Amino acid sequence: MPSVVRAPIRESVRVVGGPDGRIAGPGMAGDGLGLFHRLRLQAPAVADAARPGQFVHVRCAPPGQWDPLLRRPLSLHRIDRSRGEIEVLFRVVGRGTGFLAGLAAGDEVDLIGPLGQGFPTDLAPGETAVLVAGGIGVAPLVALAEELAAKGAPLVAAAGAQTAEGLLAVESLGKAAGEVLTATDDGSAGHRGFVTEVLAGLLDHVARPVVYACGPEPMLRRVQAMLAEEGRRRRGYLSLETRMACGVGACLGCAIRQAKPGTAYYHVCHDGPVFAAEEVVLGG
Amino acid sequence: MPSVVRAPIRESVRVVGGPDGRIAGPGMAGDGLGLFHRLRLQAPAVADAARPGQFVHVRCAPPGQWDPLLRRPLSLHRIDRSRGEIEVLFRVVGRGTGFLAGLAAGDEVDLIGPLGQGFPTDLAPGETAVLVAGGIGVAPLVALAEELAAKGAPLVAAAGAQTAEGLLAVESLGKAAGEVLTATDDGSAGHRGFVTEVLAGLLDHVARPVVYACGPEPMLRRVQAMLAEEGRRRRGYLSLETRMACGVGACLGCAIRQAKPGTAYYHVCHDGPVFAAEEVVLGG
Amino acid sequence: MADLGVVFAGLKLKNPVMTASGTFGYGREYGRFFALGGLGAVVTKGITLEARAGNPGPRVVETPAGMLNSIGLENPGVERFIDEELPSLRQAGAPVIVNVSGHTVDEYGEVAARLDTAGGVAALEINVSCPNVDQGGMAFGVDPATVATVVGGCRRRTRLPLITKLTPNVTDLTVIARAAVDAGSDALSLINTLVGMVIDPVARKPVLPRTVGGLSGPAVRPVAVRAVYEVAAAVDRPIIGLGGVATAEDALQFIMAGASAVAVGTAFFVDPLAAVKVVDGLAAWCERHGVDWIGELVGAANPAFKGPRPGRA
Amino acid sequence: MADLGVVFAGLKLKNPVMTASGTFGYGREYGRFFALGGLGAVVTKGITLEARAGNPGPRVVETPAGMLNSIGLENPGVERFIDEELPSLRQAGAPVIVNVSGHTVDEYGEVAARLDTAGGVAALEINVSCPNVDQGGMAFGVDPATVATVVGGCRRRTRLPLITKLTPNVTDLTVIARAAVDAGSDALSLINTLVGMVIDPVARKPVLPRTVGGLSGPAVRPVAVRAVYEVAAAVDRPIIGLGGVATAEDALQFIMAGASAVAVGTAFFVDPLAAVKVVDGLAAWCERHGVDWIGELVGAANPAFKGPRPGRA
Ligand SMILES: Cc1cc2nc3c(=O)[nH]c(=O)nc-3n(C[C@H](O)[C@H](O)[C@H](O)COP(=O)(O)OP(=O)(O)OC[C@H]3O[C@@H](n4cnc5c(N)ncnc54)[C@H](O)[C@@H]3O)c2cc1C
Ligand SMILES: Cc1cc2nc3c(=O)[nH]c(=O)nc-3n(C[C@H](O)[C@H](O)[C@H](O)COP(=O)(O)OP(=O)(O)OC[C@H]3O[C@@H](n4cnc5c(N)ncnc54)[C@H](O)[C@@H]3O)c2cc1C
Ligand SMILES: Cc1cc2nc3c(=O)[nH]c(=O)nc-3n(C[C@H](O)[C@H](O)[C@H](O)COP(=O)(O)O)c2cc1C
Ligand SMILES: Cc1cc2nc3c(=O)[nH]c(=O)nc-3n(C[C@H](O)[C@H](O)[C@H](O)COP(=O)(O)O)c2cc1C
Ligand code: FES
Ligand code: FES
Repeated sequence: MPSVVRAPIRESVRVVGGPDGRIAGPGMAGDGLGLFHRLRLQAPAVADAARPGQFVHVRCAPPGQWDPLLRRPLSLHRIDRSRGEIEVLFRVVGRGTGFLAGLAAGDEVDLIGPLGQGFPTDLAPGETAVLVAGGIGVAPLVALAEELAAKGAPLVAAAGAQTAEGLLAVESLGKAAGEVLTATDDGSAGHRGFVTEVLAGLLDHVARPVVYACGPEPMLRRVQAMLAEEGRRRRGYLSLETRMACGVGACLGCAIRQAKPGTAYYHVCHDGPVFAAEEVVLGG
Repeated sequence: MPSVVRAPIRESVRVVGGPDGRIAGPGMAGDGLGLFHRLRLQAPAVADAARPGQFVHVRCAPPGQWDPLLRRPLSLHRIDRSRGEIEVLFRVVGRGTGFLAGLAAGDEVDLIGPLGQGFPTDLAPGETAVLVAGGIGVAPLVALAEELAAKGAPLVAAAGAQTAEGLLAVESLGKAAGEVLTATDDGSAGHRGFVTEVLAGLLDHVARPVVYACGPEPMLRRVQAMLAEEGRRRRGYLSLETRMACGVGACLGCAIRQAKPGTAYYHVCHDGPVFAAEEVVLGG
Repeated sequence: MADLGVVFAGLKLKNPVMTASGTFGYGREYGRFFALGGLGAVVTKGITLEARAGNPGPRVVETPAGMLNSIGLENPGVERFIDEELPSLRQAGAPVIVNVSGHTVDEYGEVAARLDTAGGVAALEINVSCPNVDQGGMAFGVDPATVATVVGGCRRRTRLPLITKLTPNVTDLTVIARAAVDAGSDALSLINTLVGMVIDPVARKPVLPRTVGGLSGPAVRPVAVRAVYEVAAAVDRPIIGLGGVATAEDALQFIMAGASAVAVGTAFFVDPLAAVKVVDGLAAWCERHGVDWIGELVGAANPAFKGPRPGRA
Repeated sequence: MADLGVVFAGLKLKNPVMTASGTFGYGREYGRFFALGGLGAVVTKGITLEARAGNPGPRVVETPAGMLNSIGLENPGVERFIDEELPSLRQAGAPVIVNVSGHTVDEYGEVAARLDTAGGVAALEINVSCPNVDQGGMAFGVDPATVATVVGGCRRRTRLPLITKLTPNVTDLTVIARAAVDAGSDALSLINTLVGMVIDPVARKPVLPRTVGGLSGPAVRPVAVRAVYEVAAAVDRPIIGLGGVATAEDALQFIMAGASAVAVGTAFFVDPLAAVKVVDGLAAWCERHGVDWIGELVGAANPAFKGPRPGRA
């Protein structure tokens, strides 16, 4: 992986804004939850060191309480170095994210970060960044879009979800990317169908695309396949999720199989969460 | 025990007021904590059924979180039937009481109560109630004083603590009891010495005392000894504490040895927490 | 509505949710919170031949997501149990399973014989985790030969279904399970508590006067699920799975590991309605996942499950 | 300032706080959070003869106050460990204890021999919890004879102090502990993880592809404290106590049960500074309670403690 691990910082940071919960429409989330929140955190040291695609590892219980035990990894959704703030965008799926959804401005949060390898953002002349988000996978892509835009890199974005209500942070993404092509399973917004179908259209039109994708595993598999297609391999990066314990490379818990034949595992927290698409075997 | 167990009620009640934390002076609490809180709870069903000396068993973690696991027993400090409210007064000693200290008005609390046997409050003509509180042991005695006062029963009260700052709820106690004799270990308020010394004076002057005591075990032992003194046994009741699991008599975890020779244990949650002084072996 | 009824070791149960011995007294206490008839079965606190006073306090201590207990089998003895507790239990509207304990092999058999004729007892659960006074206090349940003796002794004294409750504090549970089955146990119940200890650093001594206690609660659940999974692949007898069951999802873990029934224990102390919620949660889950009958799920996650599936009640 | 230094199995330690094998990698990762020299010793991830890729994911799953892991001994093999990891570990400023694992008896001995001459290794911790491929995959550590063979095999190949790390998944830990000591183990380390399992009801299968995993974290602490208490009363060898240590008070429970040192494991995942806080907390506690030297507290809550007390460093 290209980028260098920066020294992670553990800080007790303060909630600045949020949670600004938003209830997605019924049927949005497979499990019937589907509640999204955004937290703005005063975390100058993390903001300063962070790069898009990296994550923070957040404690989701009060000090001295051991259930839930483990930290939860959340991507950096926005990085505001000038204000020393970061934002995370998350879906409530269980007890950890449920705890975070209950925080209020002024509360303290114990986090470690920035962790892992971010997205490589050096585009060659003529290359265009193509961002593809599935559901909550939009979280890290907003930070990426903002960095690419700040660099003046050419950039297009597509976001998909099950329904229009699940299309998150499209405004933020649009502000940086200019336009966001959308897709929903039920056609309630944008293209009716998968966001990978929108991606296919983009790949046909963009000369030298560099794909950045984050979303559910089936979507990432499809992206991976599209990038490897027909001999004309395209450059692309996937942001992956695995269950994690330490988040820093010490426990070897977050294994994902390397694509190189015969060899072993990458560790998502340390070698990723962003990988070149051809490096990893998804679901391995 | 005389009183009848009422059907306990489990309700999700709301915090009305508090916590109005108060930091006791340094050296007050043995462990250096010594932070007291009072919570007023909207709990009409509990308030309606409750009697002084009974307790509520309070969950001290959010739903679905298993650490800390067990409920915490807290005495009814005040019972306001007309407003459907109860109050608890507690010292922060660990994670459970720490959690409660963090609650704010409007929060929900999961409690079971009223539990256990309260103080017998029927005084014979000529009898005078003598209330003796040690430290946080004042908590149930305020509810008792208020009930006795409402009945027009003759009543005196004494409260002791390590320092003046540890003398809690003396105003409430005084309002019901008329006057409160105080004692502190360091003489910073009232008699310099133990509250049992104040009790000794009271016993000399009150013709037919009925003693009600709550406080640390050494104090209760002393009270027990004083009541059993010199052949002239006096009527008296002690409110006891043991570690509890269920709080309702099912687990048999809260055993305290019966004074009857050869026999077994009482269960504090079910047979107590109030016992006639001669019934129990303290520290057994 | 999904069907939760199962036939377990010959007993018709409304649903597969029972109470764990020792956490539910004789049903009176939690009977004030909900109707016992809504449970699959009520399992009583352990009964011995003579009354036992139990251990000095403290008897319980909280641990992370769990607790230790050292109750010491406080109980009124089998005669007073039959006279004072059984009459109301018979009215509970749920089958009554009596947990049988003892400190000698003979004691178990005596208690079993006495309960055999008491009437209103649906089955016996033989608790082999008690310290064996004949053999220096090591639990009966850690030695297959002793388990066989205890179970066989009860088998000869009663025709009631026998459920042997296994202790997890052994190297190989399947050996013990087989010994119990071969000696005539109709079913198994697992797990009893893990042995644990908490020390008070300031006092410089164990919190429990008897030093060790039994660990229970959500903390032990992964150990319990694995125990059921392992034993369900080794013997072909129905299993009651327990250890940290607090929600319907927890119960499903045990059921899919191979348990035909589950029991709620320590979770009662957290929520008196825990078992009721497990029953309701199982019904809702089955509904949501298109499961007609809970029995279909027994062993569903255990490729080596030996059976039998419970009967349809 | 209270003196936290101890001599443990001949090693001079600044304080009795170590890292638990497998939770601390080879020190690099948490070395970015604090200086390793502040620890009593660093215990490495388990090393095998050849490199091992480990198990497919998911490898970890959270449980109430604990977690299961099924890493599968992923490691670079002893040669690459010596070449790539040991050089920086030698600079750590704390003694390095290498955790030795294997799937055959011979493998352990080979690894021990190779580490004997590597230089910069202070002691070996023999992890007998690995599945024994020679005997059908049951862990080495559950059978005293096998433990003796493994430990004896290592003993003949190295003069480094040997610490045998015991698995708690046995009926009687003291039998295994004695076997290890009789075979030449200088010290013991306990406990390794409990075997556990989590089932995903929706997927209807175990979450971990290998079905079972090792349970660790605060949930297991009572089991671990009791294990130390029991073994410390049975053998006269120094003990490293571990299993759920997250605070100085936790560490004190182990020390007073009879451990001369403690190790922090899963707690690192909760708080990267956990071990540092345990060290500071022990110093503060001793100060507050008038304890001059931590070694005085070893076995303080265990009337049957066999010793030895650690030496004063
Ligand atoms: C590098 C990385 C970045 C992520 N960024 C985001 C983000 O920006 N926004 C967002 O909503 N989610 C993100 N996720 C997923 C997020 O971590 C999980 O949704 C969260 O951990 C769920 O915790 P819980 O307690 O609410 O759910 P539970 O299901 O109760 O969690 C139980 C356990 O499973 C783990 N777990 C559950 N789901 C996941 C998952 N999808 N990935 C990894 N572990 C999981 C939890 O961490 C915990 O250990 C990210 C995951 C990774 C690995
Ligand atoms: C019937 C009864 C009434 C009580 N009323 C009051 C009251 O009105 N105000 C008040 O401040 N305190 C009262 N107590 C004591 C109170 O229950 C404990 O202070 C509280 O449980 C401590 O919990 P924790 O988590 O903060 O402390 P921790 O020390 O972390 O608790 C750990 C465990 O020990 C138990 N425990 C600790 N101290 C006690 C204790 N003194 N008695 C019983 N269990 C204990 C806890 O319940 C918990 O299970 C009462 C106790 C009983 C039995
Ligand atoms: C307070 C208490 C008392 C218990 N008494 C008994 C008993 O008498 N007989 C028995 O077989 N098991 C007894 N047990 C063990 C439970 O029945 C059960 O096996 C164990 O607690 C695990 O389940 P849980 O985690 O759901 O509580 C007792 C457990 C507790 C917590
Ligand atoms: C992720 C992980 C990996 C582990 N790897 C090893 C190992 O390689 N060798 C070993 O002896 N123990 C290993 N263990 C066990 C720990 O060293 C320790 O004995 C156990 O986790 C209990 O301590 P804890 O609760 O403090 O984590 C591992 C534990 C975890 C959580
Ligand atoms: S989560 Fe521990 S190595 Fe990645
Ligand atoms: S606390 Fe369970 S019987 Fe009293």
